[in-house]
Amino acid sequence: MFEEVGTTTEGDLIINMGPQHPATHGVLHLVVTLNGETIKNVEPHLGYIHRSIEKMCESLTYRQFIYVTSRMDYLSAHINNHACAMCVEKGLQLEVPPRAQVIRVLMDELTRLASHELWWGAMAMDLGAFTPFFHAFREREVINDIMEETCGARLTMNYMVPGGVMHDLHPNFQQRVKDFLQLYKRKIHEYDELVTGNIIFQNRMKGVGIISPEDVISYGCTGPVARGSGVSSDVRKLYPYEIYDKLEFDEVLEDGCDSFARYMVRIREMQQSVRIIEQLIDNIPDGEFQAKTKAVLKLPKGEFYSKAETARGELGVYIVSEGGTTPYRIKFRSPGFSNLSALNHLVKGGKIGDLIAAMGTLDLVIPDIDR
Amino acid sequence: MWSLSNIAANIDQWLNANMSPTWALIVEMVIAGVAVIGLFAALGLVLVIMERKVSAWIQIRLGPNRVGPKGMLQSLADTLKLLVKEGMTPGGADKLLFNVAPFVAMIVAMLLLAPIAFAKDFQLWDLNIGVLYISAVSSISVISILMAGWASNNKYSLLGAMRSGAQIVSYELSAGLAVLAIVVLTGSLRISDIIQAQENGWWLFKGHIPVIIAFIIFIIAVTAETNRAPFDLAEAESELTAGFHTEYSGMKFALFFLAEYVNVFIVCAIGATLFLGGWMPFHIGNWHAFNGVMDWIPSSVWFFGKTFFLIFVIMWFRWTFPRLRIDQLLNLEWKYLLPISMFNLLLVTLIAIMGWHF
Amino acid sequence: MTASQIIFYLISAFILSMGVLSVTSRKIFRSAIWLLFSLIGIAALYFWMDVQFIAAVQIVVYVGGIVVLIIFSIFLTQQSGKEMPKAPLLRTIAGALAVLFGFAFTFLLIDQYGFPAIDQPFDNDVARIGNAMLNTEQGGYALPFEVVSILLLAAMVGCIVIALKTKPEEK
Amino acid sequence: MEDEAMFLKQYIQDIWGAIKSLATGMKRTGYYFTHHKEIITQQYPDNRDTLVLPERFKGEVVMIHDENNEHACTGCTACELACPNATIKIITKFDVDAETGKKKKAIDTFVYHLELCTMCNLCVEACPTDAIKMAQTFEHSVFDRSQLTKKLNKPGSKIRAGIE
Repeated sequence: MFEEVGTTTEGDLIINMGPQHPATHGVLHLVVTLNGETIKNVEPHLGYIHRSIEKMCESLTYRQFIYVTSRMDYLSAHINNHACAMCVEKGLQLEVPPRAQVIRVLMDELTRLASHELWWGAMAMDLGAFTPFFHAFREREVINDIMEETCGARLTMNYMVPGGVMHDLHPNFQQRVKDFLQLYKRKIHEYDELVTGNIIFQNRMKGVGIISPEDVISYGCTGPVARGSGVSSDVRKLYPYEIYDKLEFDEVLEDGCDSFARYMVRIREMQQSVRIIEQLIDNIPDGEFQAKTKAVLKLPKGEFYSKAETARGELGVYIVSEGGTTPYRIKFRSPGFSNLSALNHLVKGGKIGDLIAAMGTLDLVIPDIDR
Repeated sequence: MWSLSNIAANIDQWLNANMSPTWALIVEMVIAGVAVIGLFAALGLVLVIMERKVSAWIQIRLGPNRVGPKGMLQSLADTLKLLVKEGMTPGGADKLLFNVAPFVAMIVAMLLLAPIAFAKDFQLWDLNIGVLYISAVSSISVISILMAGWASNNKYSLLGAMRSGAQIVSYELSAGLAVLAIVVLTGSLRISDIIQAQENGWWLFKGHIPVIIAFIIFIIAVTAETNRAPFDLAEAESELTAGFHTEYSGMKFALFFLAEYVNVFIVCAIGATLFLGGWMPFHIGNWHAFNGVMDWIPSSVWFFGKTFFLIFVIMWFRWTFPRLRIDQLLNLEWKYLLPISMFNLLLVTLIAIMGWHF
Repeated sequence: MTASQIIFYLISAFILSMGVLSVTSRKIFRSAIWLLFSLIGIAALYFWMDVQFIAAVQIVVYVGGIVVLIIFSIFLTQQSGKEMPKAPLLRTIAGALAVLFGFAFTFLLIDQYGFPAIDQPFDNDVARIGNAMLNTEQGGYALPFEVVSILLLAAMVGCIVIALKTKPEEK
Repeated sequence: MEDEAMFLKQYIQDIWGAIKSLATGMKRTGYYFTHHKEIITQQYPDNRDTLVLPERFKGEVVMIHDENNEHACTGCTACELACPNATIKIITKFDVDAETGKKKKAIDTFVYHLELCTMCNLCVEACPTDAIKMAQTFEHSVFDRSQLTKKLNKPGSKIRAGIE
């Protein structure tokens, strides 16, 4: 990722983009070396929002640490919590009741939808179109309302607990999700009208930010970034967890390798999420929403790893237990960090506008990168 | 009776009856200056609130609705806020040029108001090269942006200024060629002649498809020339934070802001004058009854109606489209707009020579 | 002195002072801006003379074109923000002498010419200028006009050829 | 010649496609410009009266008191242990039972630091007697941080009879 020091020559313009910049979506600091408008090198500087989450988790019990992970990739809070809960369950060898599994998958997919909605709006805003942002929030707000009703919060829900979920579904849940799907299907064509089909947008996206499948693998990119280059990386398909192996959905693959391919992957993933929700919403099995667990959880001595597909890619949770009530060491493999590392590769030789577009398609959430 | 031209004539008569001609002229100049400044301020206020309402409704929001009736005084409150804000000058800036730049932008915008015909027989200065004057003076506005960008001692500003320079210089060409199409049809550069030539129908309808193409090119080019989205690369907040006015604050920023809106008004007024007949009511050939009815609507209403319609179209662009990239922007001009408008000008010339227009 | 004369002297003073500032300023960007104001002053002088077409062309060509190009080339140089070194004494003296000589030379020339008034009314109609430009008969300017345009075309092609040359150091 | 014709055809097709795509977008925004029914703005401080928050909304931890000013908190500190951020501090005392004369542990003060709370609901889950719950308040702004440190048991309240 880092070029050798001293590659800048006289006449290059070095710009510190961020940590306060409208396009970096938070406190990312990019040192951009420019030759006129052409980008010679981009060097991301991290650490402005480092909160030492991994270290914090070591002093929290297995029930407590899950809530902290909502603050990593706050747009996929559910999925982060889910991955952690799964890892703890693996350690406890706990069977999650079928109802809880279905609820978890439903929540994951709703989160993915909400996250992609926000990405869509923010991406269009990066390219200079303001209106899609508000249109995206119209639909996202409905999901947030559904979340609020069932989980009690809109962004950092802390709904997943080891053994299942914290509450049962709200009685209105099914009806409201169906209403949302109706609304979503009514509005989905507007996305294409406003942004996807727009000639300016297509010209901004097509053929820029190219990354080959080999480079995707060597940079460790996952999620839509990898799938935009045709690299199959969907954890839900490759290493199915919960009930994903029983569901009918496609892994979205595009072989454009450019910004537009990554854009289309996310757009089509939203439709796949809708498909999953439609399959499940009428088939939620009865039963317990939470397995019986002891009041104090103790993981046996050993190492446990679980992973889940967040809206940004593969999130890995690695717990080393010494047998106590708190983990000895926790490591998160966050998707944003690996995806960001490909940024320089994506934009080198492009224009400043390409940098913004490529950064938009990486869908960076800075707290996820810094942790 | 109460038309703008009558009022102007009455004032002129009264002044000439009570004063020596020199003093009358000076007083008239002062009145005109005050009127221009007043119009400048009023336009700024009206256009800002209009922009905010248009953007809000397009974005399924309500928009400003707290200050004054239906939020109509919002921009006045904003202006007051900007007036009392501290105007900062950054440390490494070239202080003189930094402070002069917004005034250059404003003065250029004011100069451009001179030859515009706001109503029948109501025009500050009907000079015989009106259209050329406007395209000439508007080319100075790029200087204010270059000055601001360079003097700020900020890399974002400098990049914004460079972009804006390349953009304005190139789009002036196709805007000029689109204007030339109408000049060729009319055979005069004088604004009043151009309006008079549209008495039996606006050029947009009289001139067949070539004039419609010229109109579309004109609208695109002036959108680019006034640095409005989707061509707002000089500001490009997601790329260059705020481009050439990154370092400006308070009233100096407000002057840039005002000048941008007045420039939008002026180019739309020119567009309305050239293609939609300026203050000329909607006339169809020799349907005298219909034309008579149309004449009942005051000419100033016609002018402002057309101008504000065009302004609305430009705002509509802004809130719909993403921004272009700098090389695409120049591609659009040099590979599409310029060749098309050159070819189009040939066609228009042919139409003018053969007298094929209605 | 009539109002018209006062305006003339004001404009002339503006042009001259801006010109002096332009050559004495030690910041190159400011020099360009002073030059720009000086050129705008000349356009104002043309407006004062009631030759609006020339005035507008002056603005289009010099202000909108040439000075913008100058400013662009200043942007591309490295030292655009720095103060230029003070000229050595010898050069200052030589410059002053050159200015003096030039001034004396022009003054002599102007002084010897009588500037006779012409009774013919002054016609600045744009149509006439246009006709004269493309007139092939006696007093027409068709040939010089075309020659100048070919010259400009050649310059433009030359610029493009120079700009097209890719530097060998790039990959 | 054929190539040039093809190029020209492509050129015109490009322009036509571009104009069509732009017009589609403008049609969509134009629709919303004229259809004010679609506006989704909520005017927040004005709609306070009609604002309904779902009953599970996690706004603040409160202690449930009944009409006799009695609560269900035994002072077992399960919530204090469950809390990841040390938001809760329970100060206990020994009450002397009036009837039996036995000493009994009870809460003196239930200190709740709202400024530290992340509304994770773990304390409510941990409580064996359902003494605390989440309230639907959300306007927590105050001028001084010390006002965010709250005492949850009301003055003079005591534990409900029969709760161990």
